[in-house]
Amino acid sequence: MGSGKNDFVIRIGGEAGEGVQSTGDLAVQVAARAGYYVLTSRVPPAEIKGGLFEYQIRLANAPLYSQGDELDILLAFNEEAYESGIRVLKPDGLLIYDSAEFTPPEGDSFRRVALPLTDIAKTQLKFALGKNVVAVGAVGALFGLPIEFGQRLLQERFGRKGEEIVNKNIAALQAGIDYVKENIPGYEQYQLANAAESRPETIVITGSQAVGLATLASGCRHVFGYPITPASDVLEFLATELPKVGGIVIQAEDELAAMGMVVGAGYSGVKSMTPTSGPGVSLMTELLGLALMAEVPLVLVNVQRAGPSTGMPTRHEQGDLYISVFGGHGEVPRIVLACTTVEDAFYQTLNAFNLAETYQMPVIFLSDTALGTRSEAIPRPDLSQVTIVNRQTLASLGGVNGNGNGHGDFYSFGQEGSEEGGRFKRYNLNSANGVSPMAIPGEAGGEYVATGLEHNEYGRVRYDTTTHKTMTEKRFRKLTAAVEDAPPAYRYGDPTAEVGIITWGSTAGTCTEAVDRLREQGIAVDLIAPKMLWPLPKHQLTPFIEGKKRVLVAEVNYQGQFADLLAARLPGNYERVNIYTGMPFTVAEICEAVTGKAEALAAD
Amino acid sequence: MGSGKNDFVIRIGGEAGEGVQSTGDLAVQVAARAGYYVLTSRVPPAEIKGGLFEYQIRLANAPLYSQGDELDILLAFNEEAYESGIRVLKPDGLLIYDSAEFTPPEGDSFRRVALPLTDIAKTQLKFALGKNVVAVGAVGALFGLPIEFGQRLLQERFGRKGEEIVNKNIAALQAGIDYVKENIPGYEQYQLANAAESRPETIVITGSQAVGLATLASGCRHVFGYPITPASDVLEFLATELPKVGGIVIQAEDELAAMGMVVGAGYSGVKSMTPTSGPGVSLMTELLGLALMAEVPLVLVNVQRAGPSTGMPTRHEQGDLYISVFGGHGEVPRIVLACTTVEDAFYQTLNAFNLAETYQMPVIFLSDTALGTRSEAIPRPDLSQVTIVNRQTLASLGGVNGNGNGHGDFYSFGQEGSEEGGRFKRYNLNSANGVSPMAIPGEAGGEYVATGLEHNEYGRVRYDTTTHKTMTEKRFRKLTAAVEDAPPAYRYGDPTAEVGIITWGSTAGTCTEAVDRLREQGIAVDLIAPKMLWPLPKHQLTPFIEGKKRVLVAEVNYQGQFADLLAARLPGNYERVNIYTGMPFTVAEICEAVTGKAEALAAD
Amino acid sequence: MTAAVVERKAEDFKSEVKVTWCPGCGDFGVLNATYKALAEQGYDTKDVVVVSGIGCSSRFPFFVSTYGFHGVHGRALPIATGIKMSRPELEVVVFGGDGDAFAIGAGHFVHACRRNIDMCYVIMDNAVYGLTKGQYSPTSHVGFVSKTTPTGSSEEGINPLMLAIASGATYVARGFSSKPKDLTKLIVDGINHKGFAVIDCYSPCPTFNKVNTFNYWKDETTPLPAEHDPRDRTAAITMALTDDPLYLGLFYQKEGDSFGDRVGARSTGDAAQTQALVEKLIAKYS
Amino acid sequence: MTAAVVERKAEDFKSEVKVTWCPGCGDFGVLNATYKALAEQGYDTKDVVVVSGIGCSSRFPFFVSTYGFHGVHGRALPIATGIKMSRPELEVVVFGGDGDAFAIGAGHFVHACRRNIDMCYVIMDNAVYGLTKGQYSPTSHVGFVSKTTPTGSSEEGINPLMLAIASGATYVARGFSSKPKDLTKLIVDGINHKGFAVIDCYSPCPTFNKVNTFNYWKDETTPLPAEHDPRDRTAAITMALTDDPLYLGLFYQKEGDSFGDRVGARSTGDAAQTQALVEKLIAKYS
Ligand SMILES: Cc1ncc(C[n+]2csc(CCOP(=O)(O)OP(=O)(O)O)c2C)c(N)n1
Ligand SMILES: Cc1ncc(C[n+]2csc(CCOP(=O)(O)OP(=O)(O)O)c2C)c(N)n1
Ligand code: SF4
Ligand code: SF4
Ligand SMILES: [Mg+2]
Ligand SMILES: [Mg+2]
Repeated sequence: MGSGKNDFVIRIGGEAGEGVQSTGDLAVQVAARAGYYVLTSRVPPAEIKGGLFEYQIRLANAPLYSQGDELDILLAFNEEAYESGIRVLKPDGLLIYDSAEFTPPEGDSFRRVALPLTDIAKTQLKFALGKNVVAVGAVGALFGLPIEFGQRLLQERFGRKGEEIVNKNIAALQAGIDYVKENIPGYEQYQLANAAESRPETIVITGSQAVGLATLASGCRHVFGYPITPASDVLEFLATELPKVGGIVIQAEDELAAMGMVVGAGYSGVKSMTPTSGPGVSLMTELLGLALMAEVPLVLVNVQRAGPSTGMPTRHEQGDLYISVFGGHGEVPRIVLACTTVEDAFYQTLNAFNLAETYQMPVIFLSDTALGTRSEAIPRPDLSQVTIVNRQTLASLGGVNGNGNGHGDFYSFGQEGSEEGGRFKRYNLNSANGVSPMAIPGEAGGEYVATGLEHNEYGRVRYDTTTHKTMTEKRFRKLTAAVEDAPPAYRYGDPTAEVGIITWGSTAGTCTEAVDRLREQGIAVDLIAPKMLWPLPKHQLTPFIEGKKRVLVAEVNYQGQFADLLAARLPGNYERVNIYTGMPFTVAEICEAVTGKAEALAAD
Repeated sequence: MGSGKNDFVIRIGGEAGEGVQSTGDLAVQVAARAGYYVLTSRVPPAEIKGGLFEYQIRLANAPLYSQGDELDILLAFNEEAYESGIRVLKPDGLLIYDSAEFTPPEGDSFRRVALPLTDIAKTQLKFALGKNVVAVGAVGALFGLPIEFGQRLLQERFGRKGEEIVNKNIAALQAGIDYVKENIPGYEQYQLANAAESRPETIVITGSQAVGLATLASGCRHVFGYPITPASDVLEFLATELPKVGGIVIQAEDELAAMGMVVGAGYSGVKSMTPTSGPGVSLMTELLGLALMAEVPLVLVNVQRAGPSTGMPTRHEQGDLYISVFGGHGEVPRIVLACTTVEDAFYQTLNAFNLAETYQMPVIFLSDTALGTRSEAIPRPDLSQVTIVNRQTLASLGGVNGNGNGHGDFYSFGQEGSEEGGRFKRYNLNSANGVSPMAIPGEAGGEYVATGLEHNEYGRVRYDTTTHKTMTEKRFRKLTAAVEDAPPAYRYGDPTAEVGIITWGSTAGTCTEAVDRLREQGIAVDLIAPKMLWPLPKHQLTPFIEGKKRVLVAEVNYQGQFADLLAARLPGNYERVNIYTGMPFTVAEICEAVTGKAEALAAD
Repeated sequence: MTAAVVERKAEDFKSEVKVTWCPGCGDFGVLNATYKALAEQGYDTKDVVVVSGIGCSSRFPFFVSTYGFHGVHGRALPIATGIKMSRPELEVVVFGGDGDAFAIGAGHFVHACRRNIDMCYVIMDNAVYGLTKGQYSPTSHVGFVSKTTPTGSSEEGINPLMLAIASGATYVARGFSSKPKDLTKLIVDGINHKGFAVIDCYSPCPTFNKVNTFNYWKDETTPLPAEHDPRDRTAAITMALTDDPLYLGLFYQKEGDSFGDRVGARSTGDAAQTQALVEKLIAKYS
Repeated sequence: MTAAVVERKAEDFKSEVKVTWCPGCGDFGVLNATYKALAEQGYDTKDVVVVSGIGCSSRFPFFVSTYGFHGVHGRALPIATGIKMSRPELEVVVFGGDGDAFAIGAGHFVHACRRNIDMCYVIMDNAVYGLTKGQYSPTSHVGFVSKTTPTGSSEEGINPLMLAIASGATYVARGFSSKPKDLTKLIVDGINHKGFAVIDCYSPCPTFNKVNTFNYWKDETTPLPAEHDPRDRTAAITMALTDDPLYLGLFYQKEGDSFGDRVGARSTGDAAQTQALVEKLIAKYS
C-alpha cells in the first residue's frame, strides 16, 4: 500500500450483464475492507438486455460526497464504454481496455494500456468466467489494495463451491495483479495513500439498503408495494428481511392498492410504509389525501427517477418535489423529508417514521436514483443512539377509565346525554399541535369511523362551515408544530460568505465539494441543505439567507421546484441553478454557477 | 310590474326532494322571461335523502355577479330552513313560512307572514302536488312578475299531460298570487323595477351547461368520464346531446380509464374531453403526464368541490389549483384556465379546446361548485363570433410530398441513409414555440409511436443527456408561447386605486360587488382576475401590480394557492385573503379584508 | 377470531347516527342482517372493523357501533387488506356498492379473490349508482336507461359470481336484502369462512333504478336447489350462469388455506428481535 | 377495416428499431407472428395502431412500422379504447405483459371484455415481471420464488381465460410463442373477430422465470381437441379450468354485436350540424 494520492475515480464500463456490476462490487468491497472511503455511481442501460452499463468508483481516505466529475482511470470492456468514458477521462488519465474486444484510436494525451482480459482468462487461465476477477486484480494492483482482502473475499464468496473454484479465482486475481505490475510501468502513481487510522468503523451499503435497514430499525412491520425501478430495491430488501421479525411484505396489484393497504395498516395501529417512484406517487395521491383526512400515520418512500411520465426510469432527477408538497386535490398538509447521503438516508428514514407517528399524518421521504443505487462506506450506525417514537393512543391517555364507554371524561369523550354521548373524540380539536389521541381497533370505548369526508370531533360527517374551518385548521396546526421538529439542516462552508447555496437531497454532496473547490480558488461559499423540505423550515433558512448577497438554489430539475417553494413562502432573491439531463450535477457545474464561468478544473 | 327596487334576494329552503328545486327553477324561468337578470345558488344537503336544501335566487335589472350576502325574503318550507336562513335575513326582511309545518318563534325585527302552502294545495285546491306552484305564484306576486309568463311556462311544461293538469296548475299559481295580495299588506314594496329595455337577449343556464354547450360548439366529439358530483352534470348533458351530432360519451370504469380513453382519442386526431372533480383529478395525474410527454391535446374539466379526499362533495372550494399546476410526478407543463362567470364558462371552455389543439398538450379547465351549479341569465352566445382552432398535422404541412415516405423533405423527415431514414419527425425540435406537426393515424408516411418514455425527434426512446435536455426545453417552450395567447384578464374597478385585488374563478363576481360597495364608501379598489392561471400571465399581472400599495389575493382555500404561484414567480408583497368553510365569499367578507373591519352593510 | 362468545343483541351494533337512506332502500335490509350476524357471532364492538368505499351503501360503517373505515371510492378492499394483514385478530367485514366493487374497484376485487385473505365482503348490488344520482353501473343490464345512457347501456352487465369464481374466491354467495334471515346466515357463514367470502346481495334502489326493483328481484329469484353442492365448482358455475331464475344462496365454497395461513404465523416482533436483525445485517455489510 | 387487400410481406411491418429483448425471450415469437398476421391481413401500415402499456413485452410498438402508442403501465386498454371509439376505421391491436394486463390493468381488462369493443389484445404471459427484473406476477403459481416472494408466493395464479370468459369476452384463446403458425392464425382470427378478442400467449422469460420455461410449456401444452366447439361456453370453461394438460387454441367465441354496433354508426358531425344543435339548445334555454 503506497503513500500516494488520496482520491481516485475509476470507471468500469461494458455491456450490461457482462460482469461490470460484479467487478465493481468486488473492487468496492475490497477497498472498503482495506479501510478506504468509497462512493460509487451506476448508470444502467436503457435497453432491456445489453447496452452500456457504467460503474464508477471513487476511493479516498477522507469522506466522499459525490461520484467525481472526471476519471483517473477508465477500464473499458468494449468500444461503447470507451466512447462514453473517454469524454470525462482526465488528460493525464489512464485508459485500460480489453484488447480482445477493440482497439481505441491513437492520439490523445492520456495513457493507454491494453489489458487482454479475455485472453488471460480463457487462454492463460483456462477459466473464461474469471475475467471479472482478473479485472478486480488489476484494479487492486493499481490502487495498491492489499491482496489479502481480495483473497479473503473470494474465499467467503466461493467457499461453498469448493476449494478448486476458490483457487481458480485467487489465481485470476493474481493474474490481474501480475499483469499490471509487468505491463504498466509506473503503476505505483495510482496507489492510494494509507487508509486513515482514525476512520470510524464503516459498512458499505446503498441508499436503498439504508432505507431498508432503517425501516426495520423503526419497528415498521408492514410494507406494501408495487415493483418499480429504482424503488424495487427497497421492496425486495424488505421482502427478505421483514418476515424474520414477524413482519410482512405484500406485492400489491398496483400502487393504489399498495397505498390503500398502508392506510389500512396505519389505521389499525401498525407502522407501515410503501416504497415507490414517480409514477407510483401519481397513482397514490388520492389515498394520500384520505390518510391526511383520516389522520393516519404512514411513510411513503419515493426513490425519485427522471420524469415526467415513464420518463427515464434508470436516470436521476429531483423532479418530484412539487407532487410531494402539492400533489393531490384539495389541501393536503403533509411532511416531506429528503436525505443528503447514504448515511443520512438511514437517519432520515427513522425520522420519517417518527414524524408520521407523532403527527398522525403521511410523511413523504425523498430519496433519488443517484443516492438509492450508489454504495457508500458509512460509519456503522449506532442503534443505541436511535430514538423510536410511537403514537399517542387512547391507551396512552389511560384508556376509558375502566367503565368501557368513557363516561365522565368529558375532555376525550362526548358528554352523557349529548348526541354523541360517551363516544370517543378521535378528532379532538382541543389540541395545540393539532394531534389528537387515536384509538386503535381492539381498544374498548374507542370505536370510531375513519373517513375522508369532512367530520366532527367524533368522526361523524358534517358539512357545516364551522366544522370544515376548524378541522382544516387542526390539520394545518400539525405542520406548524412539526416544523419545530425539523431535523438539523446540513450545513457546510463559510457562514460569513456572501454567496450561499441552498440545495436538497443528494445534490448536497456535489455542492459540498464545490464549496471546497471554490475555497481553493479563494471564493467563500456557504451551503445549507434542509432535511425537512415541507413544512418549510424557515427558522433554519432565514438566518442562512440573512446577510447573503447572492443565494443560489441548486437542484436537478427544470423549473426550480424548491426555489419555487422558497420564493412562495420565504420571499427573497433566489438564483435558480438547474440541470435536467438525467444525471446529477458535476462539481464543476456548481462551481460554474457560482463563478459565472466554465471552471478550469482544479489541478490536483 | 312595479317601478320599485332593482335588486332582491330570496331564498327557498326545505327538505330535499320536497320541491324546493322545482319551485326555484320555475320562479327563475318566469323572472328571466320577464326580462330580469337572475343568479341562483344552490346548497344541497349532505344526506343521501332528505336534509336541508337551500335555493337562493337573486333578481335584478342589472348584471349580477354574486349570489347576495343577505336575504330580502326567506321562504321556509320547514323549521330547519328557517333556522339556517334567518341568520342572513335582513333586519327589515320578510319571512314567509309554511304554517302547516311549523311556527317560528316571535320577537325579531323582520316581518313574518304565514303561508299555509300545504293547506291551500290540499284543502282549498284538492291538489296536494300543486304546493310548489302555489309557492311560485306567491313569489311571482311579491316581485310583481307578470302572470302571463308563469301561465305560459306551465302550459309548456304540463301541456302533454292534458288540459286538466294545466288548469289545475294555473289555478295553483293564481292561489299563490291571491294569497299574497290578500294577506301581505304592502306586498308591493318587493316589486322589481321594470326590466331594462336595452337588456341583451339572454338565456338561463348553469355553469355546467355552459361548459357542455361550449364543448359541443368546439367540435369535440368524444367525451369519456366517470360520474362524480358536481361534474356529472357536464357528463350527463353531453351524454344526451353529443350523439345527436355523431359523437359519443362513454362512462368509463374509473377516472384512470376515462383519462386513458381521452388520451387515445386525442392521439387519434379527435378532440376529446373528460369532466371530473377533485378525486378524479388525483387519479388522472399519471395519465396527464403521459399526455404531456406524448404531446396529446386534451381538455380536463375540473368542477372543483371542497376537499381534500372525498371532503364535502356538494360544497364550494377553490382548492385544486396546486394539483392543476403541479400535480403529477416529474415536470409536466400544462395550461390551466379558470372562468369567472357562467358566460365566461362558455367562452373559456372554447379557449381550452383551442389552446389544447394549438399547443398539443393537456389543458385543465377549472370551474367550481358555485359556478357549475348556479344559473345565470347570460347574453345569448353568438356562434358566429366563435373561433375554432384545429391542430397542426402532417397533412397541414402538405403531407409527405406524394412519395409515401417523405424522402426529400429533410426538415420533417429523417434523412435517407440515416438510422431513422424517411421516418416522420413527430417531435421536431426545430420549432420556436415547441409545437411540432402531429401525424394522425391513417396519414401515410406519418407512422410514429407515441410514448411516455423520453424520446428523440422520431419518437424513439433515448436516455442520453442531450435528448432529455432538449426535449424538456421543447415541452416548456410551449408554455412560453401559450402565455401570449392568454385570454384577456377580467378587469374591474379603478385602475388608479392604491389597493388591488387579484382573484380567480367565481370569486371574481363577489369581488366585483365588493369593489362597487367600497366605492360607495369612498374606497377605490382595482380588481383583476386572470383567465389563464398557468403559465402565469405576467404581462397582465405586472402592470396591474405596479403602483399598487396593497395587493390582496382572494381565494376560497386555506393556503392561498394562487398567492403561492404569484409569490413563486412574480415576487411581490401579497396579502392573502382566504376562507375555507365550504361556501363562497360574501361581499362583506371581501370588503372587510380591504377595510380591515367588519363592514356595516351598505344600506340600500 | 377468538372473541369470547357472549350474549349480544342486534341493538348493540347500532350506532347513534341516523340512517339517511331513502325509504324503501334495500340497504336497510342488509344493515339489519349485519346487526344480527354480528350479534349472533357474539363479537365485542371493539374487535370488529367495518370497512367500505364511497356510495350510498358505503355509508354503512357510520351506522354500526364498531370500529370502521369509510375509505375512498373503489379502495375498500385494499384498506381492509391492510387492516387484516397487520391485525389478523380483528374481524374485518367490508361493504360497498356495485360501482365501488366492480367499476373503479374491479381490479382490487379480482386480486382480493385470488389473495384469499380471511375477510367477508358484502356487495349491496342495486345495479345503479345511487349516491351520484342515477348513472348505470357495471351490473346494469344492456339497454338500461340512465343519466349517462339516455338511450340505454351498450355493455353487458358483469356477473359478480362468475367474476368471483374465475378470480379464485373461495366463498361465493348471492343474497337478497328482502330475505333477511337467509342473508344473516350467509353473512355469518361468510365471516366464519376461512378465506375471502364474497356475497353479492341484491339491494334495490327505489329512487334511481326503476327496473331492478324489489318486485323484480322477488319475482326473478329463487333459492338454490337443496341438492346444490357448493363444493362442486362446475355446478356453481352453471348455477351462476343461469339468469332464469336468479338463484340465491351459497354457490361455491372451497376449504383450504387462506393467505394468512400460507404466510404463516406472525408477530409484531419485539424491539430486541429487531435490534438483533439489524445488527446482523450491519455485520454483513461491514 | 376496409383496407384494400394488397400483397404484403412480414418485413413491411418491421421497424428500424433494434429488438432489445434477451436472447431466447418468447416475445420474439409473438412479434414474428404479428408481422405475419398483419401481412396476411394486407394492411397498410398507416391504418394500424399498435398499443401497449409498460413492460418488456410492451416495447412491442417500437418494433412495428405502423402507428403505435406505448402508454403507461396498465392503461393500454383504455388508450386503445379511446383510439378505436374515436376512429373505428383504424385497426387497433394491443400487446402487453401479464403484469400490465392482470395486475395494475385488471380492472380495465374486465371492462374491456364486457364492453366488447372491436380490438384484439395479445397478452405475452411469462408469469413474471420481466422489465423490473424478476418479481412474481398475477399468473405466477403458488410457491413461485421471486425477488418479492423469497419464500414463494402465497397467492393463487389468475386464470386469464376464465377471467376473460367471466367478464364477457367474446373471443378467448391461448397461444404459445413457440407455435408461431398457430399463433399467427389466432391473431388473424382475433383481429377479424367482431368484438374484443383476448389471446393469452405463453411467452417464456428465460432471464427471470426459471420455472415456466420453453420446455415447461412445451411439455405441459397441447392443442385443444379437434372436437372442441368454441361456441359452447360450458365446454370452454371446462377446458380453461383444466391445467393438465394446458390447452392451446380458441376456447370460446361468441358472435354478435360489438360495442360499436350497439352504439351505432357515428360520424364526426360537421360544423353546420354542430351549429344547428347548439342553436337549438340555446333556443331551449331562452
Ligand atoms: C374517485 C371518485 N370517483 C367518483 C366518485 C363519485 N362517486 C361516489 S359514489 C359513486 C358510485 C356509487 O355507486 P355504487 O358504488 O353502486 O354505490 P350505491 O350508491 O349505488 O350504493 C361515485 C361514482 C368519487 N367519490 N370518487
Ligand atoms: C405505475 C407504474 N408502476 C410500476 C411500474 C414499473 N413496471 C414497469 S413494467 C412492470 C411489470 C412488468 O411485467 P409484465 O407486465 O408482466 O411485462 P414483462 O416485462 O414481463 O413483459 C412494472 C411493475 C411502472 N412503469 N409504472
Ligand atoms: S339513492 Fe338508492 S341506493 Fe341511495 S339511499 Fe336512496 S334508494 Fe338507497
Ligand atoms: S427479461 Fe425476460 S421478458 Fe424481458 S426481454 Fe428478457 S427474457 Fe424477455
Ligand atoms: Mg350501486
Ligand atoms: Mg410478464
